Amino acid sequence: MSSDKKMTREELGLQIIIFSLGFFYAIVYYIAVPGTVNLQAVSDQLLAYITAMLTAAFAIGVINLTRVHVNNIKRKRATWKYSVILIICLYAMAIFSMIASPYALDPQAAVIPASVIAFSTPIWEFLYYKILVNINSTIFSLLAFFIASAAYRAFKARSLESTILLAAGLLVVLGQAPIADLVWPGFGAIRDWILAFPNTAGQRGILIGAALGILVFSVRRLFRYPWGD
Amino acid sequence: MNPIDLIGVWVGVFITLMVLSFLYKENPFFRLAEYSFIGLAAGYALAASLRLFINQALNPIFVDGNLTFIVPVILGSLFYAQFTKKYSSLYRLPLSLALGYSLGVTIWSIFATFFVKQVTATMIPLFTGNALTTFDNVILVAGTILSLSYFILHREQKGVWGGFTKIGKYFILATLGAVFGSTVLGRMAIIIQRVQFLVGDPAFPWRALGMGTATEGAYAPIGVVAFLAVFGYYMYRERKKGSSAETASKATKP
Amino acid sequence: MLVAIYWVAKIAVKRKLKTRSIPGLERIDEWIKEAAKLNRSVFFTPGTGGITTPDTLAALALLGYVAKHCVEHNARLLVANSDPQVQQLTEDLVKNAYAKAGREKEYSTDMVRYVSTRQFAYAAGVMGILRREKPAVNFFVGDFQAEALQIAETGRGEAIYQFGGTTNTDQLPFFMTTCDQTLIGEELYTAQGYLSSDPEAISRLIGPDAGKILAILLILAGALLITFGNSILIALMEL
Amino acid sequence: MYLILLLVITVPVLTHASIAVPITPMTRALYDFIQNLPPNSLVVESFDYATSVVPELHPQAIVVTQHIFMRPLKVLFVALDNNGPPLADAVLDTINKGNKSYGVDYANLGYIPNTATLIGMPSNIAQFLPVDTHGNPTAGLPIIKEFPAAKDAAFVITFDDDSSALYSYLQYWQGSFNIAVAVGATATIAPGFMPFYNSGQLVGVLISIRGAAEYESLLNQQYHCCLGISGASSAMVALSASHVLIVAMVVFGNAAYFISRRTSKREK
Repeated sequence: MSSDKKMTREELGLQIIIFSLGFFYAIVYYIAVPGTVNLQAVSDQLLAYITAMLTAAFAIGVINLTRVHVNNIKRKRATWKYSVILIICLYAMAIFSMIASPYALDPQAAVIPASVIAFSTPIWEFLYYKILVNINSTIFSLLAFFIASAAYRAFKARSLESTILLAAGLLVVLGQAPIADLVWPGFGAIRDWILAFPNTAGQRGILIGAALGILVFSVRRLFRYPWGD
Repeated sequence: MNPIDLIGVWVGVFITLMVLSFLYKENPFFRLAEYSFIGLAAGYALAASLRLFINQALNPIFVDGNLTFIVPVILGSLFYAQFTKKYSSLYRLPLSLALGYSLGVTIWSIFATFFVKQVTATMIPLFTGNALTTFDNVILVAGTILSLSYFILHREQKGVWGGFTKIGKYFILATLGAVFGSTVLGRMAIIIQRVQFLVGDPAFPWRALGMGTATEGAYAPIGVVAFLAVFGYYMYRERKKGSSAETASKATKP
Repeated sequence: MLVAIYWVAKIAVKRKLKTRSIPGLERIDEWIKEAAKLNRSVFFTPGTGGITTPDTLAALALLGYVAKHCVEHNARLLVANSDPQVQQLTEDLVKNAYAKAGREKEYSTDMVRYVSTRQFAYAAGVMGILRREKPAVNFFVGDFQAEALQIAETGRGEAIYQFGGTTNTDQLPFFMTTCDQTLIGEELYTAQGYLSSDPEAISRLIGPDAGKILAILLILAGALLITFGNSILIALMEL
Repeated sequence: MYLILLLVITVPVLTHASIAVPITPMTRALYDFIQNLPPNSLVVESFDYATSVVPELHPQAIVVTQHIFMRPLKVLFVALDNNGPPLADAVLDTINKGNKSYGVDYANLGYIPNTATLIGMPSNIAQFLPVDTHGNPTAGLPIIKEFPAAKDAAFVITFDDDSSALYSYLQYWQGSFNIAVAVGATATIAPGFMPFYNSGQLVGVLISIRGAAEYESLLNQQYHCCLGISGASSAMVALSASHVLIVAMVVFGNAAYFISRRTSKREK
């Protein structure tokens, strides 16, 4: 991370690219000189190129996964049987998604026969809704258990600091349980107040601080990006 | 009743319980769900990003006839250079372009949206004539300033200054406690709906999640019982294996 | 305004000011040594952000440091990624760390693993890695959403040393409650300055500090002005 | 501990126990606003959530849509998340549509692919969203003939899971065209919206499944209907129970902590 290290020629070239593009996009929204080149239009066009360039990397992730798991299977590593399942799921889903999902390549059935699409649609729907959506939701729902155990462990009045965390957390939890409001309506009001004032103040402090850190960090990266340092 | 939806419900129940079994311990059922999920997600993402590539890069060339888009496509293909041995660092070229762009936009937007907006939003009257709102506003302004002061690094947090930063830290902790507390609500909503699914409750949005209708859903508990039987058998075998391994190791000991 | 920040920074650099420390940074090295001694791996993940997310880039800078020390102490490093381009960058970083020590041969492709772009598939993968491989240290620093607590609680359950950091205020509480050390908000960006212990890097931290003082003064002035019914500062800022 | 939590949730779900839900001011504000909209106003509902947060936001979408359909209002459905359009269709399947007909009183315009479209809609809907989700040309729909530009909308509500949708509507629709905005939010992001509600920029905020339950009971108070339509009310007992469990666990944990600390002190 030290900046005294010499850049190689290749790195220097890349740095010039990073700097010029970064500088351009940092200021383009501030300058609008009437009558000259429309910088806004240039920046939009450039953005379209960059987006197109990034979309070209669409298969990187799949290549990585395939490499790792085919390797697992070849060397019969401990979890190789699961790797076989992963690879099958990956390519089956890719094929059916290209035929029948909202991202289908040929939704109008111009090249792919309509019968193939009709055959694939229920299979894709099964893979997507019955399997993928369910795993996704259930992994999400694990958080309910984790948040409970985290609360149990972390909300302890060890010091003044942890007591504040505990108090704010518990008051908010109480304020949003419908039953607590029935016991004493004040809980809801306290929760709303905590969220509206102390919470907003703390969030702003964190956000303003972070914004400045990000700003300085990004400007420095314009001058030197540490490739593999 | 639709038999495919019925099978779908049972498959969904099995999968749900396979994932939940992780809470007990890491086991082959969870691993199966984990690996198939990663596979399915990657396959779906491949189709989605291929579609995006066609829309953003190929359509401009082949449909609109804008040949300049060939340049970004060639640059983008350099990302794949990393998989070769000889030219692996070529991928840095397109990446530099993307990095330059994103750093520039960050520099521009972070200042406007985070710094200026948050600072101006905190410029509120410190005295309003109403005791309650005056108190609220003072808390907001003082809290923002104090929690910001906690992040100032060029001064050791001692003495009066240390007192300020300490109160700032308290504000930050109160914020984190509040966010923690309010997140509990959402997480509970999600597990409640999972449970509604497992017991086949008609209140579960069967239609919205593509799980057929409540008619098929009502049979979900059968899936739960079936899974518990399978999982129980697995645990029984594990225990037996464990105990036999134990006796074996005892036997070898002199 | 930028000029004002620069100007305050200039003054501050001249007067060499003492800095407060960020707790926990100095223990990174210790933890890595400990991991090597226990013959367990060191786990690092930069979260689910892409290369356009500042938090991710800050995390990569920290990875550079961690990788260097892992090579130095012979600890096995394990990196898991969610974004394909971040995967490319991290591969490069780790490979280079080995190359610099002249030990390219020890680098293997399964050290840096791509898991999934999909949030919860990534979470499931990381949870699986933590439970199966039981690393000694878990660095999860960068841009995280809901998956943060899944990773954190799993790590906690395996009694792994945890080092977290993010600027996302929605997730920060879960870092604070499950990690042994957390970089809160801006500390994620200033951390590298400390790690590189050269005086020039630390003096560079003065920039953000000057900005903070400026922000405090602006808020105070603006709030006082508006109390007396004058909103000129707000109008100026919104220009 | 995990098992207790599962039990505490499962029992109320199985028994369908119910509980009266106190109404928070933010929910009431939204309800009153929709109740007092002048007849024949245009409302836009934006479905900006992914399937993973269906538990939190789908019930809200159901109750709000039901309310809008019970009043003489016209409504357009859009989505800033590509999961949105089918979710809007699912909502329409769930609710009682009364005598409203597609194309005249409501239409599902589908996914808004980019910010340019969002910015363009206030001036011309048909130009930026040429077809609806049924494949009809939007320009031919009676509702679009009546309201060709979204700037004529009286109100937009976004069901939002990552705050970007709300910020877009605040910036491009409210900032430029002064359209009233409300949000149905997940519990995680809702705290961040409090400043907007307090400053009057938002006419109301629904917080997660609880907001939906409150709204459902408001509908029930006025129209004596719709109880249980969204499934939110029946989740309230389980929700209360799980919250109480967490509080109890924390109290118990602290008691244990203090006792152990006291005994360890004595040993010294």
